[in-house]
Amino acid sequence: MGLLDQQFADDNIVITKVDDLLNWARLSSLWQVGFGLACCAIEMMATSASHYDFDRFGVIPRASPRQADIIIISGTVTLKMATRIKRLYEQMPDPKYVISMGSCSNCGGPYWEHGYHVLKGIDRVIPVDVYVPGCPPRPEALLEGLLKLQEKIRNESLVKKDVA
Amino acid sequence: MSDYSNLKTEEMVLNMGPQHPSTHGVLRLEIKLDGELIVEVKPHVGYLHRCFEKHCEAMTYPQIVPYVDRMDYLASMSNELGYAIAVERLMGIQVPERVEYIRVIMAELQRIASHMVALGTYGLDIGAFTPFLYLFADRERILSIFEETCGARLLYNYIWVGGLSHDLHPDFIRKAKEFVTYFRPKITELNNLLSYNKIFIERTANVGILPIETAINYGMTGPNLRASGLKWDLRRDDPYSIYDKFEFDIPVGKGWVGTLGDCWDRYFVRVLEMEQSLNILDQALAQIPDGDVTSAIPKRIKPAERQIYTRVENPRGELGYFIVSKGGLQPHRVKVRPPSFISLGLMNELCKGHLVADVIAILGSIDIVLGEVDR
Amino acid sequence: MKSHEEIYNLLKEKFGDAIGQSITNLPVESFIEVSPLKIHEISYFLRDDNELLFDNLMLLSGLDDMNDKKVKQEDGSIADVPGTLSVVYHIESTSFRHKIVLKCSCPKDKPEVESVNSIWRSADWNEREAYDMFGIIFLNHPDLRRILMPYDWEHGFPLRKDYKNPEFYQGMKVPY
Amino acid sequence: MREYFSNIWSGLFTVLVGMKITFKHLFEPSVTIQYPDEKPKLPERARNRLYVNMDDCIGCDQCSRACPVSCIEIETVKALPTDDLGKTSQGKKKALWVTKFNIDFAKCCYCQLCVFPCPTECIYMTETYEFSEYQRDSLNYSFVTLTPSEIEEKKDNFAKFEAEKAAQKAAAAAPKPAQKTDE
Repeated sequence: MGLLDQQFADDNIVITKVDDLLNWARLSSLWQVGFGLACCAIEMMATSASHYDFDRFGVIPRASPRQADIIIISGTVTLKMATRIKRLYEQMPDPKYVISMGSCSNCGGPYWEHGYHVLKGIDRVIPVDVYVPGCPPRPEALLEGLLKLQEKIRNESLVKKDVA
Repeated sequence: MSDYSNLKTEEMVLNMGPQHPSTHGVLRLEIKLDGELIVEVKPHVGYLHRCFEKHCEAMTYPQIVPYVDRMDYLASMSNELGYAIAVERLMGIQVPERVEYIRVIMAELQRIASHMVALGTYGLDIGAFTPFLYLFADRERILSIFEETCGARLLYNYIWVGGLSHDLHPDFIRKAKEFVTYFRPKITELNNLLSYNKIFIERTANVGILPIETAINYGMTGPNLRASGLKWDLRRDDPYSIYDKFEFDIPVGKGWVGTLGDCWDRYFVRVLEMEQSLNILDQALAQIPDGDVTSAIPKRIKPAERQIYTRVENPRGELGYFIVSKGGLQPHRVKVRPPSFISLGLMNELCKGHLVADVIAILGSIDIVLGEVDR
Repeated sequence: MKSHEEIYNLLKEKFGDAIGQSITNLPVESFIEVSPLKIHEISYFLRDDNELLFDNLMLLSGLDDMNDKKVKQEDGSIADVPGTLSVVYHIESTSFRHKIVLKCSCPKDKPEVESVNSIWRSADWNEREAYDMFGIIFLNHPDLRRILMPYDWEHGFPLRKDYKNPEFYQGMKVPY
Repeated sequence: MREYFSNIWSGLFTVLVGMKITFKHLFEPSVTIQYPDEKPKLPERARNRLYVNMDDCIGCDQCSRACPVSCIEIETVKALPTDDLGKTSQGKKKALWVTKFNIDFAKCCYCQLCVFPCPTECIYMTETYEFSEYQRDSLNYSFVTLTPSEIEEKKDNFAKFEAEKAAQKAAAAAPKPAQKTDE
């Protein structure tokens, strides 16, 4: 989370306005780590190509994780790869978001039973914000996942939430 | 002018990947450099090892088909075709003619779609963004044809052992014919846009030259082998399905703009292959007979104790399945010969002595899919 | 173009005992059994003989034969006799268009096979994979290490039939 | 020298050829689908989320066995002879209470292998593809129509029925071992 997030004890008009501004800025320019793993990466490429045009949502692939806000885990994560993904995630600046795309990264997918070298779910390594189901998800499904993530960002607040 | 060639510079090890936009997935290359020249390239694979062969030992024969799809995910139909042929030969099943025709049509459409991704991303690697967009837009047409037929965009589970999961959609023939007529002029457009572009030629011609003896010794197959000048295509040389019924050329590299077997040759052989696939599609769509597509699917697939190796011509080369059956519902062992795995073994040989910027050009030109390298 | 029988006779004549049976009763594919410690020599002959010219190794695959036996010994106790691991070579000639299948088996407790890397370079990665998956040791291979699994994988060879998956790897839980 | 300039010329020329093509594309209709506002119509065979029509399900477990991923979990309880479960829409008689029918869409690989063996055509693929979630557990769908208390009741009923049957059997079989012990 960012420096200011959940730092203030109570709500007032300034903070809610700043909230809205920050959230609007964050959700409309989600730069993405240009990084594909497996079959889902092809659908992710199709999403950023002509027919679906990821750029409409402000999602631009960046080659370096240090310039990115969002990482889309698109495909099977193996044990060998999991540590690298954790490092990539740690290299990203706050605030950062994770979309888990497809069955494999949700929970191992088709490989959950006999996959001796497959990590059963990326949430064992890094926290996930949105799970997009599908194998692979249609580009529209990925876009819908992104809209869900934007919805989540829109409701974020600088105010410290009461821990009930 | 003084001679600088004997000057020693410091040796450096450069790591490339697994997260790198031009490694086509999760490949890691350890590049040893002397100045800017490459001394050695060590590929490290296995970042996408999904235990395909272990899964095969736990699944029944029809259940393996979805996993076969996920191996070379750019050419799922071709993978399925190879697997179906292997099990059919193991069981001695004869499939109806209509099924064979549909399979060939699907495999050739898939070959075009796969080459589109290969060429598009190759342009992207070299620095041309526009061909990528155009080719992906055209690829979307093939995918919509596939989706209408079997419901999925990328991983189809369409070609089953002994038949197909669905018959063709009533609109299929019309749409496929439309696509063929639409796509022919697009190849010329691609050539003008990218292939004959001087900058592209400068980056790829005379880079990564692969002599024919090395290619055979390293087991290179498919377009990569043909670009080196050997006319070797399994569709012609070890015919399977009904490929012997069609007239088509086998394009081989000629060293058009540089040396025989360089990156540009490997690129251009793929462009020519798309044209030949369109020719096959033309003939197959005109001749397709009527019939039933599910009649030959066996209720229970339980081959006796035997083994078989069959191979088909995938967009990336020779895809082989070595299946050992011990008489159960599950195979005892399935070993795949993945063409990109073998091609990637040549990286070191191809890159030696080139500049570090050429690694991308060479890697893109042998067109690997990491899902298949690691399985 | 030579048939399976002709090639078998040629090899038998040349190498004698190193060539085992020719298994032809399998309906689809026949193969020749060869000695694992002579395979280099035999391959060299196969590649360079003017009548054979097998220049392309299509596939080299490891195989767990799963023939572990329990044998009752004289004193009544039951001892495990470990089975064999095999390596299967599918080779062909691009000029003569003939194919042959070789198979060599080695015991599981001492799985050693000669490397053919210096004859067909495509064997390099295939042999590394067979080592990775089955633990078959290829003698004289220049760089025999794991290829698909992590280099520090210490939990055995996954495609052997008696393989057990570990609970944890580097702090990550492996089973679902 | 001449080669130098001819290279520059051919570089420029081929780039201009390419630019001409891209310029032509300016006047072609756009292919982009404005997704959230306009949704493409999926073909009728589209393979997305599964749906189970529980009214027709007879609990035969065939879909679960066909699934390569084993993401379908089915548990059934035998119905008592007195129970009336109704019939499927095709007139097949049901004989099992389905007490658990879960499909984990986080595991599912959307291969459609479960759809073909179903004898009553009650499991099929729908057009819904937009169902991403914030929690993974919510991707595990339960299709059972019975309430938990009903499930408990059915299980109890069956256990009682079994116990009664076993008792009857024991009563019928009792004299024999008694004689044996006498001898």
